[in-house]
Amino acid sequence: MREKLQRGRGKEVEEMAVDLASVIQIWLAALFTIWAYSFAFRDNAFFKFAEHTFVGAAAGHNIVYAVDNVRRYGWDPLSKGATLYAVIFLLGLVLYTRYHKKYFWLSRFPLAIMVGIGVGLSLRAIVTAEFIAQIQSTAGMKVVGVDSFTAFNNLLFIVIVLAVVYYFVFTFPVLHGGSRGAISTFARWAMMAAFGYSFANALLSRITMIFGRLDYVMNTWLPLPGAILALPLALILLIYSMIPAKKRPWPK
Amino acid sequence: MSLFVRRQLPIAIVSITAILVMADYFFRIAATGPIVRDLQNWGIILSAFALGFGAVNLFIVHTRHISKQTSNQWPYSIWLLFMVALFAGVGVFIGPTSTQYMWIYNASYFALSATLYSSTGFYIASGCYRALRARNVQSVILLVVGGIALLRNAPMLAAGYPILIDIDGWVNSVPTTSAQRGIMIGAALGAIALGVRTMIGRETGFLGRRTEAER
Amino acid sequence: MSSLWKKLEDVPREVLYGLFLLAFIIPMLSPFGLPIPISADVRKWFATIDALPAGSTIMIDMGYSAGGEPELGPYAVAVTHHIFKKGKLKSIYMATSIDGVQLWETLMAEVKPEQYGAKYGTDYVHLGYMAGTETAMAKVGTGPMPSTDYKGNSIAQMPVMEGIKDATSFKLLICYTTGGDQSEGWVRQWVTPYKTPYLSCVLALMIPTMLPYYRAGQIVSLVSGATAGQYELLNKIPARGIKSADVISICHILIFAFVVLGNIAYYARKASEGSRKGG
Amino acid sequence: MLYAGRIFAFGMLIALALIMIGCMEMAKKKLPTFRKLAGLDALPEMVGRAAEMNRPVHFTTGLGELTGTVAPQLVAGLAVLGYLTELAAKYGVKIVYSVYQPQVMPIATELMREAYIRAGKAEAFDQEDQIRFLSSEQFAYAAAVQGYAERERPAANVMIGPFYAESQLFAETFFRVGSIQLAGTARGYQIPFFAVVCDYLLIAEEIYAAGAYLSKDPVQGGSIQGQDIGKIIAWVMMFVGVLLTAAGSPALMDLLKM
Repeated sequence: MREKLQRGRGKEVEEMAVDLASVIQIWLAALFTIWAYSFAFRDNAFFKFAEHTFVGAAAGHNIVYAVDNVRRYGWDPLSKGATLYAVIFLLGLVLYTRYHKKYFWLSRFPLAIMVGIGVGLSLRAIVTAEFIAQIQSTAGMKVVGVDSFTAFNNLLFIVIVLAVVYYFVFTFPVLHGGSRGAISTFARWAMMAAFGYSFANALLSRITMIFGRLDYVMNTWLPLPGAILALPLALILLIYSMIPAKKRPWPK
Repeated sequence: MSLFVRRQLPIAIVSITAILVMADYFFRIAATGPIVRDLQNWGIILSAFALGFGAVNLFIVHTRHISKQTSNQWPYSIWLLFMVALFAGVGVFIGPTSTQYMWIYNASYFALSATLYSSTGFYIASGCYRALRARNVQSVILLVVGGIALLRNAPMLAAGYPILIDIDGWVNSVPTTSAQRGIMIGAALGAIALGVRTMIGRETGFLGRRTEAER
Repeated sequence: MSSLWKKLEDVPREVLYGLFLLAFIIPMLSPFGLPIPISADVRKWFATIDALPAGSTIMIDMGYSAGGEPELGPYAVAVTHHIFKKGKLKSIYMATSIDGVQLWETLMAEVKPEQYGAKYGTDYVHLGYMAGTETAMAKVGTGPMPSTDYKGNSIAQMPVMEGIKDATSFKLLICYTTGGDQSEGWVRQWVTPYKTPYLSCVLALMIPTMLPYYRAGQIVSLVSGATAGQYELLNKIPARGIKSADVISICHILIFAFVVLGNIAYYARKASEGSRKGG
Repeated sequence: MLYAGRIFAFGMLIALALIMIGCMEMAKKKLPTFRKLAGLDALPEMVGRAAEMNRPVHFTTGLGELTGTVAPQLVAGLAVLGYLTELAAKYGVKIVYSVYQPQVMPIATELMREAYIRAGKAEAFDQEDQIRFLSSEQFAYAAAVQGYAERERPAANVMIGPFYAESQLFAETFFRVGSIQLAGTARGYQIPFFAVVCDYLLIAEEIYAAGAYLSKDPVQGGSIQGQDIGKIIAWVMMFVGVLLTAAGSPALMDLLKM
C-alpha cells in the first residue's frame, strides 16, 4: 500500500513538471514554507517578507469574498427588483463611515443590526445548547442500577462538574471559606487534568500540520530539477539573515 | 436629541433586532418568520461588507509607513499593499476559482497560512519539554495526563499497548469532559450576561469611539 | 555533575528543534509502516455514513481555513471518497470559512468524484462561502437556499437541489473546521432547533472543548483530523493520513523522551545541589 | 403559543436576564464582595521579585479589538494593568505594556498615568518607553514581543486578555528567559498552553472576576454576581437531578425537556 503511495506521488510530480506555471508555483510555495518556519528559530528578513505577503494576501482574499457575497446576496436580488435591498446596500456602505473623523457614528446603525442579530442568535441557542442540555446530560447520569465501574465513573463525573461550577462562583465568599476551599482545589486539579490532555492534543494537531508542509517540500518540491541545490542555498541565506544587522558586514 | 440618535437609537436597534430573532425562535407567530429571514439575509450582506475592514486598516497603517519611510518597514509595506491589490484584482475581475487565482492562492496564501499556524508546534514541543515538570501537585497532574495522552497519540504505541487507549479513553470521557462541562456552563452564563448587557446598553464596545456629546 | 544535569534540563531550543525536524524527516525518507489502531469514534463516523438510506441529502460545511488544511484536508478527502463510493447520496456543500471554496476545489481535485460516476449538479453542489458564520448557518437552516452556486450559476434546475427547502431536508450534517465558531455554531443553529444528526471533524486541540456536546448527545461522532489514516484504512484508500502515521509516532516518542529527560535532570540537579548543601 | 420543547429554555433565559439586570442595579448601591483569586494574590510577589532582581515587568493583552466580542476580555486585562502598574510604581520597578491594538493606547496611557499618580511617583512614568505599540499584525506583534523578552529578560510577565496562537509563542519564550508568569484568557483553546507553561493561571471566567474586582465597576461586578446566581441554579438543578434520577424519578428531566 505504502509503495503504491510513493509511486503515485512520483507520477504526479512528473506530470506536473511538464507545466512551467506549476513548477514556479511549487517553488514559491516551498520557499514560503521554509521562510515561514525560520521564525521558530529567529526573526529575520525572509520571514518578514513572507509574513507581509501573507497578511496582504489574506486581506485581498477577504475583499474578493466581500465582493462575491455582496453581489450574490445583495446585488442579484436588487437587480431583480427587490428594492428593499437598496437600503441594506446603503447601510453596508455606511459601515465605512467608521473611518471618518466626524461622521463615524453613522456606522453604528448597520453595526447595531449585525450585533443585534448576533446577540439574538446566540442567546436563544446558548441557553439550550450550553446550559440546559449540559445540566440535563449531567442530571441524567445513573449512579445506581449500573455496574460498579460505570457508577464510579459517573459519580466522579458528576462530582467534577459540580466542583468546577462551584469554583467559578466568585461573589459569595462564604462558599469558599474554611475547609470549603478544598472544593476549589479539587476543581482546579480536575481542570488541570483537562488542560494537560488538551495540551498533548495540541501537539498532535501541530505535528500533523507540520508533516503536511514538510511532505510538500520533500515530495513535491525537492524532486524538481535544481531544488536539491536551492535548498542548502536558501538555508544559508536564512541563517545569514538571522545574524543581527550590526554584526554582519552587509546589508546593515 | 443628538445623543439620542447617536447612542440610544443604535442600542434600541440592537435590542429590537435581538428580540425579534429570539421571538421567532420561541413563539409560534406567523409575522416574525419573514422578518427574521430578511434580517438574516441583511446580516450576511453586512458581514460581507465588513470583510473589507481588514484591507482598509492595512491601507491606513501601511500608507503611513510608506509616506514616513519607516526604516526597515516601508519596502515591506509597499509589497504588502501590492499583494492586497493583486489578490483583490485577480479575484474580483477574473474570478476566485479561476486558474490564475488558484495559482497565486496556492503559491503564497495557502502555503504561508498552513506553515505559519503549524510553526507554533515548535514552541509547543519546547514548552512540553521545559514546563511539564513534576514540581507540585498541579504540575504532576499535568505531567501524568499529558504524558498518557502523548503516548496514546503515537499510533504505534497505541497499537502495541492497547491499555493506553483504555486509559486515554477514561481521561477523555471522565475528567476532561466533566471539567470542560463545568467551564462550559460558566462560559454560557458569561455569554448570556454579555448579550443582556449589550441589549440594555451597558456593553457599548460596538459603538466604537465616543462622540463629543457622549464625553 | 550538576552542571551536566543543568544542561540537560535546559537544552537549547535550536538543538531541540533540530531533533524535532529529524523526527519528521527520517520516517518520511524511509517509512516504517508502523501499525495504526482504529478508534471507536472513527468507526462510528464511518458507520453513520454507511447507514444513511439511499437518496439522503448531506449538508457539508467546508469550515476549515487554509492554515488547518494539512490536518483536516486528509480526513475530508477520506470521508468524501466514502460518500461517493457508497453512492446514491446527495452532498450539498457550503463554506463558513472564507477559504472553503478554494480548499473544496483542492479536495475535489484529490478525490476525483467522476471516478465514482458522481456528477456536479446531480450528486453534489457547492453553495459557496457565506459571510456571517452563525448567521449564515441560521439562514440556510430556515431557508430558502441561496439561488446560485459558488460560481454564480443558478441552481434552481440542478437535480441535486430537488426537494431541498431548509434544514429539515437534510439527513446528516458534516462540518470540518478549524474554528470554534463553526464547530459550536452548528450545535447552536442546527442541532438545537432541528435535531439534525451532526458529525464534527475538528483540530485535535479543539476536541476537549467540544467533548461536553459529544457526551450530551449533541454530536453523533467527534473526531480530529489527525485520525485521517484510520478512516483511510476503513475506506481502503490510502493517502496522506496513513503516510503521516509514522511521523506522528516518532515525534511523540521523541517529545515524550524529552519530557522524561527533563524531569530526571530536574530531580538529579536538585538532589546533587541538595547533597552539596548538606555536605 | 410557545413552541413545545422551548418553553423551559425561554423561561430560563428570561429568569437569568432578570437576575442579571437586578444584580447590576443592586451593585450600583453596593459592590459585591469577591472571593480571593489565587492568581491575583501572586502579583505583589512577582513585582517584588522584579524589584529584587532589578529587572522590568512585562504586560500584554493579546489580540482582539475593543469593538469585538472579545472586548470584555480586553477590558479585564486593562483593569489588571492599572493595578499592576500601581504595584510596579510603588516598588520602583519598570513596567512595559506591549500593545497590539492602537485604539487601546490612549486608554492605557491614562490608566498607567493615574496608577503612577496613585503611587505618588507621577514623574517616574515614561509613556513613550513603557507603552509600546508594536504592530497590528499577529506575527509581527508576536515577533516584537519575543524580541523584547530575549533582550530585556523581564523578571515577570503578565498576560491577560483574548489570546490566539501567540499564547504558545509568548508562554514558551518568557519561560525560557526565566520570567515568572501569570496568564489568563477566556479563549478556551489557549488556556491549556498557559496552564502548562505559566506559573500562575486565571482560568476562563476568572479574568472577568479579576477585572471587575480591580476596577470596582458596578456593571461588571453586578453582572458577575448575576452569573454566579445562574451557576448556583445550575448546581442545584444538577444535584437534585442526580438524586431524582437515582430515585427513578424523571420529574426534572421532563421539566427540562418542556
